[in-house]
Amino acid sequence: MAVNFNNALFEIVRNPDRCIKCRVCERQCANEVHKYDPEQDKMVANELNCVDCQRCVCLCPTNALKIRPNENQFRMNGNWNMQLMDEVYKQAGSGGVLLSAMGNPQNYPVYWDKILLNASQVTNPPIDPLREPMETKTFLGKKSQKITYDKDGKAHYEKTPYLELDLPIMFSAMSFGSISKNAHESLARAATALGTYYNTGEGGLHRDFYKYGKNTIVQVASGRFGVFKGYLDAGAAVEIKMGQGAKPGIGGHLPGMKVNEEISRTRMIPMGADAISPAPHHDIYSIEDLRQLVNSLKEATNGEKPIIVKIAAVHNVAAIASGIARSGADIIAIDGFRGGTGAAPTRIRDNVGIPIELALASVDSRLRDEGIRNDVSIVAAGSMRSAADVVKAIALGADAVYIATAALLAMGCHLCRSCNTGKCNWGIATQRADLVKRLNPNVAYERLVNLVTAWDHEIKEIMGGMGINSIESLRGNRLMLRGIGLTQKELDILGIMHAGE
Amino acid sequence: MNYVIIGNSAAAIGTISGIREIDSTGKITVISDEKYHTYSRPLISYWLEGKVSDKNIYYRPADFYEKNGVETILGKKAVKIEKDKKCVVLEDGISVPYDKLMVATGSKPFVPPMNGLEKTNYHTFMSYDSVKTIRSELREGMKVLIIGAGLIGLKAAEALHAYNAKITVVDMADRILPSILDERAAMKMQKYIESKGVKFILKTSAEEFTEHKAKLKNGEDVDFDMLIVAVGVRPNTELIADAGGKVERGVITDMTQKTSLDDIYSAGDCTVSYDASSDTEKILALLPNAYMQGEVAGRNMAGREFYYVNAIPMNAIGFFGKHIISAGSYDGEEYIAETENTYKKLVFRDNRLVGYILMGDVERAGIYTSMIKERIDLGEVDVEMLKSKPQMMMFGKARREEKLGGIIK
Amino acid sequence: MKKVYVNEDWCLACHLCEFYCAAANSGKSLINAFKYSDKKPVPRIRVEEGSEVNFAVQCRHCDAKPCVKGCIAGALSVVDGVVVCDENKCVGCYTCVLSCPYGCVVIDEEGHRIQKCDLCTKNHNGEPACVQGCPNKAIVFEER
Amino acid sequence: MLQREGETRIPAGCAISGFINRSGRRTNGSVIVNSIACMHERSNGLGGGFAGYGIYPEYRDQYAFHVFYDSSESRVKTEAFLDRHFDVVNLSRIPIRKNPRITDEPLIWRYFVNPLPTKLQDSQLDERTFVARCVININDKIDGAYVFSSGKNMGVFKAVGYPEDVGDFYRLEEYSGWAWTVHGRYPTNTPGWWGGAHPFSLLDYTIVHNGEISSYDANRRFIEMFGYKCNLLTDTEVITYIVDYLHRRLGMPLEDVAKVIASPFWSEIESGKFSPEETEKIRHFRNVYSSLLITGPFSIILGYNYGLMALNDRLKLRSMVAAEKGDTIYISSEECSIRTMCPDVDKIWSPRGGEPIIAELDKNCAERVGK
Repeated sequence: MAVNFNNALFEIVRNPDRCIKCRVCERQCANEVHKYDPEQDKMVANELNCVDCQRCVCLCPTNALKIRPNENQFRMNGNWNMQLMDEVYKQAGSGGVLLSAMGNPQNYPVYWDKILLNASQVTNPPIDPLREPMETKTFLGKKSQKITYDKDGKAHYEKTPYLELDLPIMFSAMSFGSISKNAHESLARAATALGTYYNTGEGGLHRDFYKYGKNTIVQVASGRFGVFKGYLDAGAAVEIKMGQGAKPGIGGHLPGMKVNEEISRTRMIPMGADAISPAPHHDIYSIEDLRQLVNSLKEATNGEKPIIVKIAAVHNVAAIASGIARSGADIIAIDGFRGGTGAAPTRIRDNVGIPIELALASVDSRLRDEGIRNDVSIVAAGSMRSAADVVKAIALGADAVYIATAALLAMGCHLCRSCNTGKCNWGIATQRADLVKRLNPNVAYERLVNLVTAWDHEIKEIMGGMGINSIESLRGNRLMLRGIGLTQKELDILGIMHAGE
Repeated sequence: MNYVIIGNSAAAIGTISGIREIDSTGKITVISDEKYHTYSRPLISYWLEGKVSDKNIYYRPADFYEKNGVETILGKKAVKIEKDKKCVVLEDGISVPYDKLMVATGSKPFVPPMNGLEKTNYHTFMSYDSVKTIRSELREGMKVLIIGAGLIGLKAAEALHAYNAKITVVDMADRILPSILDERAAMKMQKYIESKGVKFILKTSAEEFTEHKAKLKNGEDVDFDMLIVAVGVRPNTELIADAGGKVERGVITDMTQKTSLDDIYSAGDCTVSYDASSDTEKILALLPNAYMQGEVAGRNMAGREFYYVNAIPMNAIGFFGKHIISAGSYDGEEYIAETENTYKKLVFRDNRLVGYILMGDVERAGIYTSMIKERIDLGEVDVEMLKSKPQMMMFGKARREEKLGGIIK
Repeated sequence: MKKVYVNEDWCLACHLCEFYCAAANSGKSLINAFKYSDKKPVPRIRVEEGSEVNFAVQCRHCDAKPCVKGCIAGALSVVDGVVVCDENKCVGCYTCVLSCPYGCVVIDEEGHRIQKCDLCTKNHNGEPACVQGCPNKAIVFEER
Repeated sequence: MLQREGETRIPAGCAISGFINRSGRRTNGSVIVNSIACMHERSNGLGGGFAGYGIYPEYRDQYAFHVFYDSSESRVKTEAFLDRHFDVVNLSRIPIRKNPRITDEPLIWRYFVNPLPTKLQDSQLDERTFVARCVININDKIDGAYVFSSGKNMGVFKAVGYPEDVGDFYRLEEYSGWAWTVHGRYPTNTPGWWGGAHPFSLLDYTIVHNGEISSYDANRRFIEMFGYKCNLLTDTEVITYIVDYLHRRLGMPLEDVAKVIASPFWSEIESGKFSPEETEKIRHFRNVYSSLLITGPFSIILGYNYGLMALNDRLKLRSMVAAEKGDTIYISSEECSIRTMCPDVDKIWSPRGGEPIIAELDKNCAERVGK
């Protein structure tokens, strides 16, 4: 096009004193940014294509590259910032809905960063995790309190299906399709090694991964892709996906060009056909319908597997959660508005939903108020960025958390938020064979295991400081939390006191 | 066990290595009429050229014999094998007993009868001593006449070129390097060498020599200050023949390198080999061949049965910085690719690669060599890739895994 | 014996191994080797690129060792199972190039001699540079 | 301004002591007073209290309510409530002896009551639950009134002051019981409120506790789902409710209660030291009662209508010693305290973390009620 309205977002700075023209940047850029120009005998760049995925920067053996924001400025405007203007140019050119990926990047408050943790001093000893057992094993599922003893003193109790996690962190749903087979394999193997679970997402379960079934949560979403008896039987739990934090109220769309042979077989759809997940489940238009689906899935799995219902954190999340807790579901997963996605309409991603911290706190309080917190476990999702976030989530009331963005980061993702282009240079959010190959599961699975193990160590360290040696005693223990810089309303919703109180 | 080896070049060293793989204690005695620590015969031209120092001409480190427990009798010629007494008689009458004997006597320069040759101070180009003599007589800018445009003659020419010699090479054949090159490649190489200042006079021979002049059959006269005769070599088969062993063009051995005589083995340039690429028996006077024959013989002498197979003619050589690698037989369907500076010829027969010539660009030629030696069927490889350049990619995944050591999982 | 192996499933043909190898064996940093050397650094490993698979190849330190056996100059020898080249002795005849079935003897055109992988035993790099430098663990150094 | 129990959470260090005679032989309160006096340094004068079992044989079938009143107005309101729900068999002020170190005493009354049958029936609750609800109701709803003892044939006596002074104040030498427990308190930020002193009790459950539990809010928020109100925000209160929930309401034997609140570590559970059936049960406990696990340091003596249970946290972060002499079991924070009660014990030991000591009246003992 003769006129390029859009600004190149990034500027590539190449240090000529360091560049040895090895051309690794050129070979590794699926966006074809870098090129060796024989006439100039140097590397040149087409910055318009750059998404700042940092692949070239990371692989450059001489650290010759830097990617920084383009310094070119539109005329300063407090109302119309450059991004908004850029988006207008894009839409004026395309006439389409803006698409983006990964979690909401806007500058909304992050409550995790406004919550501080407690530690023991004098009156009660901190516990040293290097010397004493420190337990993070977690069970998810309905916790039936009933118990009776017969005249011989033998206990009789109701066994309900549960998930047993060696640590309170699971890998959140990411479908095979949105991410590559190698990424899936890495997650599956890491979950197995860690004694936790990964989640198929709505893309079905590749036949090579049935062997990881006991560490797999199989998802049933509105598109029902890849769902059949064998799939339900393969997993340790079934998750009904009602919504996703990144795009509440919106379905999914895997473009046909990504539906290759493997995906077609796994999703049970024709090759090259668009895979469209409708916004609602067409058999769920109310809470009673959900109950029926929960019951159907329980029947289909002989009542042996816990049923998870995953919802996006929306305004009346507490009431919705209460309804779900009464639907027979065993676990509720709540996905906050900062959760990631392979593709979402930008306007939805950036404006719909609420933060997980508030949603989690209000759901936990509501279920306790109603005395039904034991009927379900709560899994919090939607941007758990560190062990501290996990500790805070559990202290607010979560039984466990889902991580996904952090897992992708562990595998190499640099949050360029361009998953929707299918040209992920890190081999994660792509189906292009030459790119998928870049993610060696032997490496990625180990990095995932390292990450979660490290977090587990940190969780134990923090718990030890609080004088807590078992994760159960942290769960819902909001006294361990204090707010900083929060209004009384926010503190009330979070159910915590202000620092200093 | 008492091993005796006659000869002190590649085949002898290979024999020592083969024996020592299996028998670390048996006595080994090396007998050679040359007085030197084992040296590399092909290096003499490099030594003369000044590319190889006095120190580096040796084929193995100075402590080689000591480390391998080898006794040496150097500078004495073995003149006779008394096979019934199982001993070798030296020129001074001393006899050396053996349990197992290796005859690795190599070859000697062939000097055909030529009129007046005896009146000239001619040289051959075969031993350290011969190039030392040449070196001592050399003067800058001398006129040198070399009879023979084969490998030895041209290596000599290259070495002497370093002394600004005005070199003329004469050969009866119609092209240079006939043993390794086809006509086209030979022509290319000839032009290249000529561009360096060497003059070739082909398809003729010397009719008569006078002290500093050769009169050629084509009528030309060539003046020279130094004459080198390099028309070919003949295997040293006398010891075996005299002892009653079977000798044809060279010593005949079985696949274990044993001669027709009990406990007597032979290896190297004095023997006849089986050329797997052309399915014929011939003398393969090549250093790798000599070493490997010696190694096989050594193992057999020490008691472990081992066969020498898959020998093929092959050669790697360079003149004035231009390299040639060739191997196998040139009898078959040809594929030729040529640029100004390079030449490639691949020869196919029976759906296999049986021979090749690479000139100029010789990278990774060994992959072709292995195709010939391993008799790999063309059905197993991507022939277009094979033709474009030697590469492992041309093999199927399974063969590649086998060759490269498997797949990591 | 520990050797370098390549898994073609994971080789990206990024060619970094070649650069790391060449620099390690030039005894210089990458930048100095490629920007401030009189002589072009020569990698002893080479990547073969295909339409679907890629892999790097370097000396297998194989049992047959035809290169050592064929060396006319006695420049190639075996030290603790590793085939090493004494570059002072090599005369550049390329008989080893002729012999190596893997095509792993590298021609150093400027030096008129050969170079070959010695598993970084001579450059004090520790684990071979290609292995250290591979971004996708396609190249490993292990006992088989 | 300093806040009292219930307005803020107050951690406290302490001393505890107790004993039980399994044959039901009764001992007067002076023995237990002496046992705590020797651990004077473990208290700071901001609270002390006792629980005696078997002290009201003449009213063994009535619930004995001990109540603090801030004012006569609150007494009037409370008595009106009691009259509506109970048949009050006897009421009186609890006899005290003035002690210069015990000051600001509230009105302290005692009632022996039976639930009104009609009210009980209307409530559709079992009798003990009915009584417990009423107690919780008074404490929660009536300003200035606080029922601090509500079991049968037992009583709690507590005040702000050193425990030995509290014993003197309540004239404990005049009471005889087959079991006694005592608590000396070392709170860290309170002026001391009489109701905030320990033991904490509900019905016949009393708990004296030394420690500061780190699981407090997890326990509190869970137990409050079952109708409890943790008004005092103290460890002892929540532990009492947990015991009440598990032991009385779920019917769990105390051995199992101990396995819930001081459960074995996973490393022990997985070590194979328990039978498969027991392993399965503990795993189940750790799953469904996980929020009742108590972490952080504690040593408690639980009193109930036919025994005592002593329990340490599973890491044993607080000292606790036990001893035996004949049919009497002694438990205390310190050995010296046991020696004041019985200088020549047969056996003395330090119980391991998480391993309960349960000492109950003999099955055929006349004093034993209930099970």
